[in-house]
Amino acid sequence: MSYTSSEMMTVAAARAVSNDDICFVGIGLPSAACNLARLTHAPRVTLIYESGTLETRPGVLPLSIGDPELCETALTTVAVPEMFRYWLQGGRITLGFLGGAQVDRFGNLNSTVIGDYAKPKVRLPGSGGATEIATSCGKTFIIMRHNPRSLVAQVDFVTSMGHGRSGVERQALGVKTQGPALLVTDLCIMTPDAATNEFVVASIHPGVTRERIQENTGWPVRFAQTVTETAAPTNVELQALRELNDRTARAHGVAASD
Amino acid sequence: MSYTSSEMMTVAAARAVSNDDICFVGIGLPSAACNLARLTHAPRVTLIYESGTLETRPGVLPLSIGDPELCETALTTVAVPEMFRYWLQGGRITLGFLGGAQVDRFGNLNSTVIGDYAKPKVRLPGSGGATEIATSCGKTFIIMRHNPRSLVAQVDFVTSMGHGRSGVERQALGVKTQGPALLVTDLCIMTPDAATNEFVVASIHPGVTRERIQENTGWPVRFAQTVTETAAPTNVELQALRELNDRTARAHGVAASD
Amino acid sequence: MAEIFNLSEAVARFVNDGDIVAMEGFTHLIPFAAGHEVIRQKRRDLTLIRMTPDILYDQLIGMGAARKLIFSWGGNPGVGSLHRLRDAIERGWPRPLEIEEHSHAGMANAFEAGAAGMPCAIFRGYQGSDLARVNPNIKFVTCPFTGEQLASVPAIRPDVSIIHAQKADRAGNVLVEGIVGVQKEAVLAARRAIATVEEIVDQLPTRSPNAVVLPSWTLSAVTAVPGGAHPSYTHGYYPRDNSFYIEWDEISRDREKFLAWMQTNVLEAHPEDFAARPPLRRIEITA
Amino acid sequence: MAEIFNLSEAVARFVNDGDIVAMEGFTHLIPFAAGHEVIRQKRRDLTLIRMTPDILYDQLIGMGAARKLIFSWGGNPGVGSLHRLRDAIERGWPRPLEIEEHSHAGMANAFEAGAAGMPCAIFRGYQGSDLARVNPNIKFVTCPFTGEQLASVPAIRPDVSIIHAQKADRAGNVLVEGIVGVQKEAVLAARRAIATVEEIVDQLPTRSPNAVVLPSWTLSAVTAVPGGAHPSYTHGYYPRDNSFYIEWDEISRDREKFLAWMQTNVLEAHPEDFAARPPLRRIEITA
Repeated sequence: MSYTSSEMMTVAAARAVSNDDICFVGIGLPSAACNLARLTHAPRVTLIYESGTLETRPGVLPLSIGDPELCETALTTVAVPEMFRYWLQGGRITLGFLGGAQVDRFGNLNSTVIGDYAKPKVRLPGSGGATEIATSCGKTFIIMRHNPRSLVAQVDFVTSMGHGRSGVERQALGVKTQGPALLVTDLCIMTPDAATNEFVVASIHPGVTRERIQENTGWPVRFAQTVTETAAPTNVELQALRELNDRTARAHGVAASD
Repeated sequence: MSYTSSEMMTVAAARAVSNDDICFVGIGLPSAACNLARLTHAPRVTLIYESGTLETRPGVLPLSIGDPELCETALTTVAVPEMFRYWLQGGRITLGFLGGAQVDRFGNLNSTVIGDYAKPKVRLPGSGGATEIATSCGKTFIIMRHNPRSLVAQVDFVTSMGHGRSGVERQALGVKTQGPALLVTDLCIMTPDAATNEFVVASIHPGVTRERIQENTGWPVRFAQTVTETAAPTNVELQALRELNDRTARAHGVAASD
Repeated sequence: MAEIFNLSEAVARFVNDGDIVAMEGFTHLIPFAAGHEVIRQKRRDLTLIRMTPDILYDQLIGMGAARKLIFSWGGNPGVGSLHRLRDAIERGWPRPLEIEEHSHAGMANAFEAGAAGMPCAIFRGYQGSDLARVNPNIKFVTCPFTGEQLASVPAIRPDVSIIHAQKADRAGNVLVEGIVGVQKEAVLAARRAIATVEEIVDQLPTRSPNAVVLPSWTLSAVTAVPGGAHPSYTHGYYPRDNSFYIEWDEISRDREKFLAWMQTNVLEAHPEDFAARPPLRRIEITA
Repeated sequence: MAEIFNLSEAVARFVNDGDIVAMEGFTHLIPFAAGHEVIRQKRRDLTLIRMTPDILYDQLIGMGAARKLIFSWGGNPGVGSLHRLRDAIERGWPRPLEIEEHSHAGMANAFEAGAAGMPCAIFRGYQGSDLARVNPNIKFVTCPFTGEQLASVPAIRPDVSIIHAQKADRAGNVLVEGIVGVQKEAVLAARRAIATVEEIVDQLPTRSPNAVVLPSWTLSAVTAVPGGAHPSYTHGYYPRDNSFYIEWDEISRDREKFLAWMQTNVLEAHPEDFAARPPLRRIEITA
């Protein structure tokens, strides 16, 4: 089956989610990836949305973080202060999924402003849960479309710390969690270098060239010693994703994962 | 109708509770007084027990702070951390009822030890909610049997601050709530002197002499300029209290108010 | 003790110009009808607080009701930007908007601290984030036992909080169910509080001994406004009107179009109009 | 992820000599059956934590299982003293007992902080109380916004917490209802947690979307022990056995009588014995 680069990205992200993960799920790309994992190889993965829904099993992708579907299919629903104190800060979440407008090579994310904070060129929605998801989850996965406006040399604002502006600040601050462990885009998969914490290309999606990755990245890209080719989406994966998107479109009149 | 000094004490305490009060109720004498108020002149009084039961209407007096009756007749039941944070510390409670093993003239209460803390003569149950009830409720009423071992010159341990060891510490610490506003015993009613915060006798129960009060008090007792005689319990009050005690005895095999 | 008012009386009595106002609702139970009444009564210079300001706050800000916004995520959920919010921040239209920006954890802890009568909250947060650099209300304190640096934010104490909920009984006790967000904290943190509800019933259902119920004496006013959360939803009553959230993107992009829509649908409308607005529940589709 | 064990396996595997142990239950849902199993397995040098140590902790202390008690109210509720606790504190029998004493507010905040992964809690407490003088774990910190002095206590982080609850499903998710105390916080604050339940069902009831449910992955072991809270009670199952609380006063006054009772009713008994112990519900009497 043929597939789009968006589908490749979602499938690649979904594969990184395991049955043992307890995921703090954001709306959009992370939600599609986590639910695809649940509907394919990780049926026992635990999904948590910051609206307070614990162990939710939505049949369609939620349009907002607090859709009725999330609460109706959850084990239980807790208040938002409890969600952030007991469940996120309490260290119960193994995996946080984050996106943003900009990411740098050290996994620092900006979802606040483009330009200067006081005189923004573009005002973005802001942190939401992201600032503490980045430091309280066991590790974080980042999922973003690959282009030079998104993968930048310097983020305009650090909403959520990855490894810090120079890759060492996270450790210096004594943050105990792992931080950014994976960056999945529509072109490739990056993982942090063990020594420098810089994202390096670990796997390239089928048909994508190293040059195209560099052209779409705002910093000089490094490639791992062994770079693999990402396995193309299987028919099973594609079918599950497309059915999920179809159900979602029928329910909302819009495809929430796109 | 004839009555006991215990009944006089409970009735006198109940009369001080109003329909507008939101009461944090302790087990034993406070619980009997608050429920008697609810069953007589203050049907709309709001009773809260530290076990988390909001607006409870027990038909019998609870034997413990967490009896099923309290939860079954409550508007709702919250977790204990919420009870102490949102409801008590949050300033929602107008009136706290306290007892203890010892009280001094400034309303400081001891429910921790008789003797030295490290080598106690008698180890008492301890604070429970009392320490913060004493500072977080709008005001507190104290109810205790009147004898020289209980109304003492110096408490052995300040579990719950009244006005402080010399009557001025409460204000000096910046505590905003009123503190001890009433001491009801089986002999009399005391209220704090406006200038010194010392409990002075405001009303004497029928048949009790000033000498008997002094003999049973561990400090030189002062009497208000105008001391009234406490009105004897009415038939309505006595009947309500006795029916409550009878129901309680039948339910528990023990009279919880005595 | 909550009295049962109609909505316009409740807003007239309890919401003043210059107030610090929290209209809460985490995607669910957003008090649109009450917010529209605030707009109709032309309140000004409000400091608006909300974790997730969305369309309702976009409307208030676009109508010039607010001088300041305290928030942690400002967007049209699942759709994109709030154009009126952006226009106010980026271009000062219709008036400049001061912002105080937090993370969700910061706001949730600040609401919790407000409900708990505390002057501040402490939590493990804002580590390495530039938010701590731009917001002077984010400070750090030292744990007296471990020496760890912990973030601290001031408690949120609104002059008035406004929520929407499922049911009230005739005494004014209010039941909230489903995604309960920070509504309870918003009410308990506030000096005054208004709840709109779908219906007023003789007795609240007793499904669970631990149901989220706000006692009457925590509220100033309770008023029945069926459909009052539209276009958000009320669990057990009607679903979210997702198509309106998408339409709003178009309506709000243009100042004139926005003003025309507000004229027809808010200024010339009434609380009773909400009853007819929620969409019918779509057929359930499960995986 | 909770596995479904029998009680003796669960205690053997998850409770060790020297552990910090919280067996919580605020009058309701006290895990007596599990506590008795800890006594039978002869655990030693435990640090016992509980807001309201009552008969169960009197039994553990009287059998010499504990070296330290962290608590805020130690009594036989509605009856009087705990004689074994007093004997340990006042006369060191059967071994000296170290105590760390708090108020309920202090303990409740410390459990909350433990569940929240914090190193400490802050709250408005211990003002003017001698507890702050005798307990070095009560400190004061300054609010960075108002300058107010606030009390601080270290978070409670048990090695293992043990609770009793109404129901679990076959995946090990546990429902707690009624007076829920600090049980949820005790479980979430602990490294390991054991829940005994009245019954294991195919599916938890869905009375309320906001029911207090502990997900399976917050627990180490779940085990069905019908009647396991006796002589305390399980809301919806059986009432409190008030007469036993009164009898305990007599049993526990005398060391020999206590030891004889423990021999018969604990050391030679089994978890299954609890099923027959709860009293029938008395006829409801309402005012």
